[in-house]
Amino acid sequence: MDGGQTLKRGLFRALLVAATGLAVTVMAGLLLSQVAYAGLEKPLASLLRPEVFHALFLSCILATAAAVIALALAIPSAYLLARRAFPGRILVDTLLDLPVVLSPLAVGFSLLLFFRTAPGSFIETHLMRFVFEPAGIVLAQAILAYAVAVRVLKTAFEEVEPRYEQVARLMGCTPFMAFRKVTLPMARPGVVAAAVLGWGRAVGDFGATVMVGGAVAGKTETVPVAIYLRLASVDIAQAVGLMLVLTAAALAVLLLVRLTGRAP
Amino acid sequence: MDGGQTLKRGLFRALLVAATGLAVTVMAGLLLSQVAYAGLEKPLASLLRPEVFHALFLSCILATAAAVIALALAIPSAYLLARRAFPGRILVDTLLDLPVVLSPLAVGFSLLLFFRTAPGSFIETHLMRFVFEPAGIVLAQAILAYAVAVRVLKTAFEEVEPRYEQVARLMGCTPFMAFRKVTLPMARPGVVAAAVLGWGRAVGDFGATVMVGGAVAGKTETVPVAIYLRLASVDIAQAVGLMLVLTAAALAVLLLVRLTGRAP
Amino acid sequence: MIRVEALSARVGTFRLGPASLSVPAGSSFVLLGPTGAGKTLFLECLLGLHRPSGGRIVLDGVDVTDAPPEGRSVAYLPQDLALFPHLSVRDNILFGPSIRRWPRERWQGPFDALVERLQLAPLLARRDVRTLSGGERQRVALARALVLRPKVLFLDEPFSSLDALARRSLQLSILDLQREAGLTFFLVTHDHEEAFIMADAMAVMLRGRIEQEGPPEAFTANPASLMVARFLLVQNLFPAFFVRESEGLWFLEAGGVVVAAKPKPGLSPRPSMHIGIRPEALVVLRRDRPLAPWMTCNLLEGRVERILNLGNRRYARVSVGDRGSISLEVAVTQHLVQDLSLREGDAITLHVRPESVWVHWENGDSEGAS
Amino acid sequence: MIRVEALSARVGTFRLGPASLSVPAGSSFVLLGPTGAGKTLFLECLLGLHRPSGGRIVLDGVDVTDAPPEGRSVAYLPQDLALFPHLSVRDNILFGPSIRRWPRERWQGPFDALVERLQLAPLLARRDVRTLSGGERQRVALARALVLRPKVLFLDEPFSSLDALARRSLQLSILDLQREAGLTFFLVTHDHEEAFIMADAMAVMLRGRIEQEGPPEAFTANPASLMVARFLLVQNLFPAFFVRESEGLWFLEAGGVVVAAKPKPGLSPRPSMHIGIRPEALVVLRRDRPLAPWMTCNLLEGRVERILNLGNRRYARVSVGDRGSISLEVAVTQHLVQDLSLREGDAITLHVRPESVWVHWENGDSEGAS
Repeated sequence: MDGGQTLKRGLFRALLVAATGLAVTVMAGLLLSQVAYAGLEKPLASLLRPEVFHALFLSCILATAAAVIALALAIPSAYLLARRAFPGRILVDTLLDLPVVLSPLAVGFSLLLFFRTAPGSFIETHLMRFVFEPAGIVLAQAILAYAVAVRVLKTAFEEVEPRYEQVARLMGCTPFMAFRKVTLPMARPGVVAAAVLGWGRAVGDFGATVMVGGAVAGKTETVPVAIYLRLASVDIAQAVGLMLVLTAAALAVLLLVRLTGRAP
Repeated sequence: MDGGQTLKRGLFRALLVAATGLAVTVMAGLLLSQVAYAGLEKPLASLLRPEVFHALFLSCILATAAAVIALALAIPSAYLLARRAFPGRILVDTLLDLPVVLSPLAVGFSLLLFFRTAPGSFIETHLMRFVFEPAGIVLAQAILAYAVAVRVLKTAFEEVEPRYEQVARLMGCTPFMAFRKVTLPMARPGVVAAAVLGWGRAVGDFGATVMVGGAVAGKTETVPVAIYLRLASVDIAQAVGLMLVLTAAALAVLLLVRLTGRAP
Repeated sequence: MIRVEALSARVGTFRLGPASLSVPAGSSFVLLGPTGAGKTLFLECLLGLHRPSGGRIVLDGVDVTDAPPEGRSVAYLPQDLALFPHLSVRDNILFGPSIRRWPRERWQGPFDALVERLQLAPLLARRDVRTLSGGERQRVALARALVLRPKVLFLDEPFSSLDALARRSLQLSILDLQREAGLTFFLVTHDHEEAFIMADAMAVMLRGRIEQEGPPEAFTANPASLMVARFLLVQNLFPAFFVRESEGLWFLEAGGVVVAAKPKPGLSPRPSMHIGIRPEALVVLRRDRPLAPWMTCNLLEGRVERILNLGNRRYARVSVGDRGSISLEVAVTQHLVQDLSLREGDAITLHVRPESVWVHWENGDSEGAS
Repeated sequence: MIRVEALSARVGTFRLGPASLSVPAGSSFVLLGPTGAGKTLFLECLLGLHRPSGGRIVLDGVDVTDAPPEGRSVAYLPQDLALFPHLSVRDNILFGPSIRRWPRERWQGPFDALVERLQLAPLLARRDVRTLSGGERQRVALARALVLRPKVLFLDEPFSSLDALARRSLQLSILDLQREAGLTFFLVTHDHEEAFIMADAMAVMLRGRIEQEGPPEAFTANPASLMVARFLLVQNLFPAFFVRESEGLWFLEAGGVVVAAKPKPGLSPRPSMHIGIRPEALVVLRRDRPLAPWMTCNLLEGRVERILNLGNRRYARVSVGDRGSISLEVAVTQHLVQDLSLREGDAITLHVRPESVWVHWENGDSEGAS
């Protein structure tokens, strides 16, 4: 082996490390910038103000409700997609993935349009109001969270070999018992990951939330909306404080997912 | 087996189908609502107006630039993470995943803050302007696209057994040649999926784009920003037309990814 | 106990059956076949995991063709064992009783008996079944299957992950257990030796069809078709021409060598046939001893090409016929090799009894070279 | 050709070596050991895929301990073959020459020779290597490895995915190829029979250490330690007590049976030892024939417990000693079973030569039951 080869090998490794280093620097830069500009003290102090606290509280409630609804629907449909063959499965699969790649703004806008159609306005007037209401935000966020959750869950259920359910059935389980006693516990890390990632997607959403909920201070003002409003009124310290909360939530999501053993 | 068991089995299946059916109805409803409210004719006609065409053109250019930059960085770093063990790998891995779960609004806001710090404003004044400029949008979208791409690529590279590279090395390949001649071609569906999903993430982004680029009509007005502006000025037909384009792009992304054999 | 009538099924382009067989209660039945023959699909039909497209399955007198798996009261030991990783060893074994809400007095007896019989006491407290060794996992899976006191146990290549030596001892001890408990075994395997060890009766499945069914000895004595013969034996199978018949023996010529064979009843000679001789059926004659009285034909002069030592047994490859046109594999013992100082190049004489020579027609269908 | 000096490596808590061995040019060497013994790690050190923590590796006279894999000029046939799925059969075979930018005249000769030798002509145009059968894939991978004309070929369990019958014929034809080409083989396997078939010389690796190295016959005649004996043989190994020594023979007692053994030179008796007898080394005496002159001792009276038919060979399990306290496995032939009409329950006499009885100390370290 000659020197030229040694040099080439060194260059390849240097390239790999350099690219990764640049990416890490950018990501770390994003985190540091949040503190660098306004420091920590003022932003954190601003979190104690009642209207900020309300935004935090609202975000938590709405995202949690959205995640619960999303999971309740995603678990059965992911299981169906993972286990049963039926005509049109690929079509259903594609349709359910749509909100992952569709712009959240478009999701929110579509919902808005739906509530202006005949069936939509019937629901609005006779059943429940969604447009510019917290309920609408929950609906929009649930759609986004559902798409994330169904993907994670489908993989998790697929990773549980059908053999385990078959063995359980031969020991006397009905299909539902086999699911509840074997597949669901075995896929638990995936279920936790789906819940956490779905919640993260819901809590951080701006596009769909602002479309359906508008930006009604104190009523549909989630944390991302609040950041946008504070920035518009040049209250940077409060915006940074809220962003720190969002970032902390994102880091918590990553940490939780990794602790349950499933990289997002 | 008694009748009660048969009934239970039927109930379980009905539950699975009902949950999936509800989800499919919601997703299909989103798509149909886009057409139901304003019809197809006016929205599509509005796409021919020069300012709308400009938004489309800008979105395409910026998203493509962002995806190219993201991929150029994501390929080497995903390969490094997939193949080499190094101290702090889990930390790096977590950091690179951050933009996936971080709210795009927070990503954009962090960038905004960065360009107000000392090194940031040095870059702004002496090298290149980013804030409220298309370059800033490319940067923000590249960060979002990078996070998606690196995840997909890491999985794709991990799925290529190291054995193939080892065999190639023993036949005379340097590490770089083994990567270029064996791993990269074998991971090609993953590379295509990463490019397409990254592009989709970039083109549909609203939160990060509106933060860094502002909403300067005709200059930083991408399609999602344009939808938001049209809606603010109650030009619903044009907003719907633009949304149809976004939705078509999302469907194209899903289709492309499925055709290359890798579900998103 | 198990009766299968004209069962057929399909997956994609693969067609299974129609296949029929019957297994008496308390016996050990082996379904032998190469990978891809449809053995596992057949098993899945019996277990209710795959819906057959036709035929009937009767277990213990009850038609279960359309019953779900949980309505069949059978036990199943799959190849990968499928121990539940989220349950402890004890909870794995008691999964069946807990699902069926059996009271303790119903399972305690069989549980204690199995724990003692399979030496599971030191393992019961283990939390994670993934830390068990291969043999330990086998024993836990077996206890889990048997604690429900099934009448039939279906086994799908359950020993294939063990190494050769551990496999043998587990095979024998499971067989003891089967006989003690009067269980019916239905075992699926691609391993010839395993089939012969485990089977009271066996069937060979090739390309989705049961080609032969019977006691193991019938397969070594007399494969039902050339296809089965090719599956059981790759060496020592030759195309041959029918020469003449005399005194109930057929004389066939292969590569210049004339071999006498005692054909199966009902087979009529054709000009072009195949003969097969198992390596174990060939004897090397010792020149220091007189010929046995029955050795009146099939004395084959040959030359040792190679002696293969497999560690636990040996084979000699011997060329016979014009210019060594035929190469026979012969099972030899260490003693024979030592006593005759057998070496490569030596001239020797082989003998095979006419009733040990297989004779087959070329099958009608187009067979590959197996 | 291959010289390994005190090689050591570690992965996690597993420690390999220090291990030394040497393989002469043109020979076929087999490294045999159970799963988890460290064989593959050892191989990866030789190939440059794992960095050893100590020792030296010399290939063809060149110290390659720190050379990268591409600097070692060796060929490698892994267990999974690793054919490149994105290349055609032809491009797979020519991958090495194309990477090295060899001109056509340099590879055309070996390429044509391999295509003919391995009957690859009908496969060359195939676009997708995943559509090849198991045996075809083996041949393509072999051609890809050999087209670069390496001096050494490393094989890692290359036959384990084939079924028993196909495996045997490929083993023999690869061995022919090795001898013709004067290649050096280094083969890693856990399969005893494969080791004995393929080896000019072999080594047994247990728990990261090379426990014995030598010609295959040395392993059947005389395992170096009780640990090796236990790896080679699960049956017929018994604890025994030393009784006396006379005329160069040791007399040992196991379960009431006294067995004469010819100990290895240099071994001194201890009160507590182990004896082992291979099933192949035991002979069933025929009452119709006189005793051979050397059969002056080790005549063991016993009773047949069970006859095991493995299809291609048979074993008798024979109980000997006080109240049948010892159970011996004996290799028997179909002829013997037929001629003696051997049945379960029959009384028979066994013989084993004293030089075929293994004698071992209990090793100092705490061994499990293998």
